[in-house]
Amino acid sequence: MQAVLNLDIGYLGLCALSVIGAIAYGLLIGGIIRKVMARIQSRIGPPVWQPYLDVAKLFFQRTSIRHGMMFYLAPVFRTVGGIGIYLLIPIVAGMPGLAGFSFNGDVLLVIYFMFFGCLGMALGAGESGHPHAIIAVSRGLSQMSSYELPFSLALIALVAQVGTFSIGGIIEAQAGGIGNWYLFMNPLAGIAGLLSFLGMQMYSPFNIVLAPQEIPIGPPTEYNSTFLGLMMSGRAIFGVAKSALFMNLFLGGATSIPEAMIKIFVVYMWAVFVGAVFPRFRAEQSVRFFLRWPTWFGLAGIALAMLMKHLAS
Amino acid sequence: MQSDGWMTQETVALSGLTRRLEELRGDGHVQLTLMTVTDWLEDGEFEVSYILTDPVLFRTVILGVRIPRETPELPTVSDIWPQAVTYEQEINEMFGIRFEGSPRQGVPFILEGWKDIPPMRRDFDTLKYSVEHYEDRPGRRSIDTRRFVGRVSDEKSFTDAWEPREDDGRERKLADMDGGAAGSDRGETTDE
Amino acid sequence: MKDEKIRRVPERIEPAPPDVLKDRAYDPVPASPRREVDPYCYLGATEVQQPLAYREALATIRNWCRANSLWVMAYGTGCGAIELRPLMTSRFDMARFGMAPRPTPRQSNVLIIGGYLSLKTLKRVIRAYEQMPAPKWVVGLGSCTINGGMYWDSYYTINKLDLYLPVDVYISGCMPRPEALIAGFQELMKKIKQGEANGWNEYLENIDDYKINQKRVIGDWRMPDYNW
Amino acid sequence: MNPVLFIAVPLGAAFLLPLVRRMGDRAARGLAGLTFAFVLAAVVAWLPALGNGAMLTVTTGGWPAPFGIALRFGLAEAVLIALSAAAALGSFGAVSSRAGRDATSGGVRGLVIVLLMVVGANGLIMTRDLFNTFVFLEIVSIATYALAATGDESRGLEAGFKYMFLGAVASAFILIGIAMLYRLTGTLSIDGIAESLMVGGAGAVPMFALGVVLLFLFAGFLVELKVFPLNGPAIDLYDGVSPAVMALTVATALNASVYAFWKLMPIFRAVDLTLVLMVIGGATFVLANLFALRQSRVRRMLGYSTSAQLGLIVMLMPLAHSGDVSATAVGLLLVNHTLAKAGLLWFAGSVGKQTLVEWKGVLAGSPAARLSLAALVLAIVGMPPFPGFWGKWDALVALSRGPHAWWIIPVLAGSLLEFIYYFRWLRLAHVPAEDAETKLEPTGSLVPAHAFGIIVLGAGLALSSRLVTSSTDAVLTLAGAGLVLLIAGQLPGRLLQFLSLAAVAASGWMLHQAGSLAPTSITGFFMLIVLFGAFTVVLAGIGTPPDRKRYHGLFLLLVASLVLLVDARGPLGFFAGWELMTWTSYLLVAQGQRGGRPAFRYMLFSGAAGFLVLGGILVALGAGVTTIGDFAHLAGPAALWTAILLGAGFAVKAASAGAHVWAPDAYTESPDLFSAFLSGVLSKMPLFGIVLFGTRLVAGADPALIGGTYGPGYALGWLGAITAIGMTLLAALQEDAKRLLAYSSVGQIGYAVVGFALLTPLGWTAALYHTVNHMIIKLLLFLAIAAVINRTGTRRMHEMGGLIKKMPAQYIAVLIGIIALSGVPPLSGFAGKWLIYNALIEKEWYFIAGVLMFASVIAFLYLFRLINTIFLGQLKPRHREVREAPAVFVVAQALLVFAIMGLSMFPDALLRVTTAMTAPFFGAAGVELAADGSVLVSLGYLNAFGVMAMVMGLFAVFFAWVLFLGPKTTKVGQLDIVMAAEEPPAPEEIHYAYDFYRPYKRAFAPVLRVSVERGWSRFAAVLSAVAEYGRRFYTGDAQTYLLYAVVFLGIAAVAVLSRLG
Repeated sequence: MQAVLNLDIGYLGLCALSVIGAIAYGLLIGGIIRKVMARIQSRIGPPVWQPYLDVAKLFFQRTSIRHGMMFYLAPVFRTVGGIGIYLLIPIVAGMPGLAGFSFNGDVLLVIYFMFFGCLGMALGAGESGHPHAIIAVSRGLSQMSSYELPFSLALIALVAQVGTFSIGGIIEAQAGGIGNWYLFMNPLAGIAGLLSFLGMQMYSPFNIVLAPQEIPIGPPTEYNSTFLGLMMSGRAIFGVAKSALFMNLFLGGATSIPEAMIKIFVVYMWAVFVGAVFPRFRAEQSVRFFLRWPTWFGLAGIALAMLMKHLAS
Repeated sequence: MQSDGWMTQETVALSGLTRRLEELRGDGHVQLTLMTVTDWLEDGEFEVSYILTDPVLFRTVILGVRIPRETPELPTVSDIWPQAVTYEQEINEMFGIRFEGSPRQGVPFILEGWKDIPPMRRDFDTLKYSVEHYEDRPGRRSIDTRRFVGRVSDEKSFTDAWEPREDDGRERKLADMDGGAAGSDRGETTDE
Repeated sequence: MKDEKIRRVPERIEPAPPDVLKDRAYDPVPASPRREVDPYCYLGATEVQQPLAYREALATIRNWCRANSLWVMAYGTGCGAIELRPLMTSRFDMARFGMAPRPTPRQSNVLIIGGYLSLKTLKRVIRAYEQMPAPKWVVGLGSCTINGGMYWDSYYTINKLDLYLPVDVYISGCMPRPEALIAGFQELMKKIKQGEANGWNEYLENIDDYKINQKRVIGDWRMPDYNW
Repeated sequence: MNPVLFIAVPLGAAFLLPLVRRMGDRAARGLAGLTFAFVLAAVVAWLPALGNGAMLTVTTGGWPAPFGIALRFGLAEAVLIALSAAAALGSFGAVSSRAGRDATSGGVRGLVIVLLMVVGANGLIMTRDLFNTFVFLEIVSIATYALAATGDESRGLEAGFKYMFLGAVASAFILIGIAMLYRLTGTLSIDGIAESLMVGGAGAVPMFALGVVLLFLFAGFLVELKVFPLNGPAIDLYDGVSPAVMALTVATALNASVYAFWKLMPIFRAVDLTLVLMVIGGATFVLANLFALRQSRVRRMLGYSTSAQLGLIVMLMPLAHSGDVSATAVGLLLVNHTLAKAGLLWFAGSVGKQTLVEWKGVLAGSPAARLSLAALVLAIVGMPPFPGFWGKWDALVALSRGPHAWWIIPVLAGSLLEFIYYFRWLRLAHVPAEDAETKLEPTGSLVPAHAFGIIVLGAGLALSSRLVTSSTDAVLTLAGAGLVLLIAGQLPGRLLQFLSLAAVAASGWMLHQAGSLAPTSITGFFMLIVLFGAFTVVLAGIGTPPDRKRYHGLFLLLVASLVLLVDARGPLGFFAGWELMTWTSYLLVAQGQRGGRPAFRYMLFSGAAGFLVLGGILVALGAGVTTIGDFAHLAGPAALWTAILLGAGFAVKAASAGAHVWAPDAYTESPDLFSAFLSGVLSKMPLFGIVLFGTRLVAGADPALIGGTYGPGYALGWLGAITAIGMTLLAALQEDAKRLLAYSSVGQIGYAVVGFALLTPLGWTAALYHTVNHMIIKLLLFLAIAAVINRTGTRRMHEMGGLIKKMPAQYIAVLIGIIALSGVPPLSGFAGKWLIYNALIEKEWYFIAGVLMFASVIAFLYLFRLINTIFLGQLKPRHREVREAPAVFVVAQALLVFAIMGLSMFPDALLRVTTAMTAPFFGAAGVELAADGSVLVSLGYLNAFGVMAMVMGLFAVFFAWVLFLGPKTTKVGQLDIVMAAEEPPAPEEIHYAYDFYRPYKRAFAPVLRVSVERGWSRFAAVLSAVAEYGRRFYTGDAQTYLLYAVVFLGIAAVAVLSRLG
């Protein structure tokens, strides 16, 4: 309680600055991704600043509609979810604005807080009354539940080895060179984490939720104008936060802003490059995929962690 | 009855239609491929054609039945071929032929809120309808390509004498139509 | 035409007085008594009057953003839609202009009518157009949208799209090549940047006329009550 | 007054009856009735004097014992005579109000026989003379044959013949035995014989001769008592003779025979026949109950039941005689059986339906009859507070302490079988009016049955004074109010709920005054849970009172039993409370629209759970435990078995995977408000049991045993984890809102079970936190769903939709509920999940942690579905007029919402309580609570207030933004959505709700093929087949029965003679 009440304006300002920076960076990464995808498809592609234009345009829309209270609130949930999770992750160890509110809880808090935005989004989609939006949510939840399994297994293996849920502690444990990164310390759990991260990022082949060709854009089908702009901002920072979490858990965290930016970018691109070459899975295929190999890797990762712990003692 | 080996064309009286269709179905023509209508305006009759296929022996029968234009009514075949419902619905809409006992008669198929006579009847003047209902943009110029048809076929060669002349009536008909249509041709007029 | 019931939307919008025009360039707020009636196009009643220079600058930025981020609702009603596809692929790549296809009218800015419009389709197109958030633009593709094209004498296709929807840019041809489409979109972007693409405002200003025209051709006007 | 009168008066009346009959049938019946009434009144008047153990011995004709016939009249005799007189009066009443009374009772002629039967029975009870015993036995037997034969049913005649056939053999044996015994001892006085056998010792009488004598007597009596395998004719008798007659027979002939057997016990004990009798009795108990499973005819089923109960008494008799088991306990069992069985038989007779199928729904129109039947059934299966419970409890406790502890197993197994067929009967009788095929048309009076129901209840309540604790006032208040409301069920529901609220509040005040509400004590903690849950549910009930008339009273009875259970001071109190809770909640579940079958399942599994718990308690009691605190002193295998049995019992009651099949139905089909209580509070009672006993066991256990990673809790942990994931998965696939919540509830209890199974302070803290949290959330969710069901009239989610616009308060309640339940920060569920994961990782149960994390993600699926398909999406046209729930209802929910919000911000407040509770037993807290509100554990940290502050702050910022946007946005109509520019069809067609997670179902198809339900069905089928096969043993053929008798005698001979050493 006191820790929260003691925050001063300066600190909050720093946090706000870092949030804005993260949104900007997230949008920029989005632009780069579009450019990269265009190049892969031998197109010229939009300029890298295109997402800024899109978001600005959406905020400049003259009119917008709403379907009800929850429709109204969903973008708020989404944005709060994105920013909240960003603030709960220490992006750069020891830098005040970039550690945000991470003193409030550990990695479990971060993982569960991820659902906050998704839940709001899903509720807004439900309020819109559009069947396609709800179909997308149904598929998305199915997929989410399945990739969370390997991810939690990887996380459990990690915590078993590191001995703490605290993200700071996890980063500390990986200090001292690439070899200490958890990705290499326990490659099995690392693979499980990498694979489940694909699902988390919802790029192809796991983009059944947004599949524009069959269920027009999924949950945000009915969203427009500022609502959509808010959502895009939320999604941008959410992507950054997820990548940062992955970076902290598996890639040893970051000690400076450029390092964080590079690592986040690399993590992001992993999902993009995989997505560039794989067609979309159906929902049940995706569920089955995550419950097979990534889960086996996760279980093997835990076994390996236990073995290493046993050998150490 | 005409036949060219795999495709047979036959005509049947209205009273024998159902029996003949069932016969054909029993004979192996189990598939109703298409139902279509010809408007013999001059004869005052519609000819409804049922195209039936035998998927085993690759035989096709085109069974035509002529009905008077004044009382365009037929028994449905949807009890034999359920897919006929759609054909019958469409024919009902486009030609105004009623199929007794077919379930979706009178339900719009393509046209929504159509009030005029069924548009596929030959006595329906589509151009007139268009002029009455849809406004044209001034300055439109259109060239009737039918004129070029005749011109191309006029270019005779000395080898024509040896060319097979299967359809002598075709050119004549086209010419008739050309003449007939000339009166309402908006092709080279300018609106307003 | 002998039927007086057809009420004409003026082919050309009469040039408004210069001050009004200037206002319009920056998302004009026409003094329309209709603004409460219109569920989609609520024209910001709470607009705060800022200094002119500020408004001009802001409008420039807005229009530039809008012009460079056109989200397209491609309504492929006829054969014209086939020429839209190459536009998205590697050879022509409309993405380089910031254009992107969008599967729902709620998120689109440009409605492309890709060919002739039968009455049945027209009904849906009107719905789609009305579900788009403002500002929104319509691009008529091919001769069919201009004067009926090869369906000029058909009993079930309209001949002149702008009687029923405000068209900002026509692209002629049967069919127009993708290059022509690009040229058309460039034109639209230019108009947007200059604040001249005001079809959606005209639609609102003349909504009665548009509705009369629409209802006249659409035989069973069974549009849901929320569409006026 | 002289006890001889009890023989003389009926005898005289019997002689007078033919004379009086000349004055008319009415006079004859009057005379008989007066006689029974006189006997009854005289005995009852005598009872107080005999209460202190006084004994009256009468020697007839003035001759002392060896020569004259001695009669003895003590408390036991008085009770038995009173029973026989009461039963005679009752049968008389039941028969005489019947239209065709002559048909089955033999008319007034029959009354003579009835009178003679009473004479015989009373004599048999009182006599102390061996030959006299034989004479009275003959009188009774002949009266029985005669009664059987006077009925007009040919079955009765045949059965009577078979009965006589075997009875003759028995008589002959007994007579031979008596003669030989007289030859050996020179006396016919029972006391004299016993004395001579005892005093003389083995040398005085030739051992072999004695053995032969005893064999004859013993065998004769066993044939007379109709133990297995000789019970065939007796059961046929039930099938063929009027139930009223059978009720009389049970209360007179049978009881007298049993008592006569008891009197002969000293003689039998000359040779140690304890084991022989126990085997015979035990086998009779188990097998008769087993065979009864397949009975489709009600009266025959009751016959098997009588045989079984008799077997139990025979089994316990030698132990009672040797003092291993108190004789009072056996007496209680006998009295309980007599009262209940007579009542049930009259019931069966009055209803007049022969087969179980015909019984379906006959009581639909008569709630009083249903209640009465339920009371009688509960009495006969030995539920508290009926005397049978006390008898069984005392007997079993005594068994557990003696050398025959293993015999508890067949007793419990037989009792469970008894549950099945009795509650199946009750289920059919309870089929509600709308499904019933026929309504009750009693052909006879139900008054005697009701009267015996009340007597048995009164007797039980009188015995319940053993349960006095500090909370007795509160229990009595609640129970009294419950009984009043039960009677006053016709009052308006709102008023009844208001009275209930007052009762709950008053009892809460009393408990507070008695100091039972200290939150840091285990009992106080759970007492608060009970009271809070009851208060909320009743408060909500004022808004939407249940329409069932008996609901209100039963609910208060349930709360009373819960208070009793939680505040129990000893194992007896705990178990009595547990069983009371079981049957009160059973009756409440049966109140639902389709309550019969789900309630039946509920009862079976609850019964099994109860017996497992009882087993655990008995193991502990056998090891010398007297209070709950003593459980800490258990050690070695006793501790282990106690833990295993208690754990298994609580796991069954908590509907752990495998035993979960009762839960979804029970939760779903109960009255809506009760579902909330069932899920919120009742499901916490097994957890209470785990905490109550577990803390003690842990405190007493070897630290090395529970300290390691894979201790005894590991299996329980997996059970909990499998429950959590399995039920969660199933919840996601339900179409019924309540069923979804039911599965969810079961799954969430699985989390708590895992927490407790950890046996670490952190795990227990987590589990307790989760318990409280889950209670609040489930109350909230079930209440909200109850409101929705109440308003829309459907439970199927896909038939709802868009209700957010009509019931916004319910939407908010469900929203808060699902966020909290799913564990999404910042609401309270997260802290619970966080604690459990921390505890699991700390204990190094990694795989269980993985399973639980997976389960918690799947929980999103059903939670989202719950809120989405009901409240979001398309509003159906038929729900346009739906209104919000009543204000009181919303107030009750607001209480819960505030509780959730409070818990979300200050979980440390609750954790302070739970750690204070568990720390003394573990010696450590496991959780560190920092001054700033942070919760620190060995692996992680959480500042719930900080998270809440952050989220609320951000939310405020962005909410302000969209509020600022408000004027710009326009509300559009319900159907104004983008459907490929098409006009949307009806709301029903675009509300995506049915089979919501089809892809998930497809992906999990291989897992979902596993069906526990099918497993239980197979088990039931096998049990049924065994019963069916075994039942063929009774061929209905007199020769066969005689053959059995011969074989039995042969075996008995070997058994008895081998005992001679």
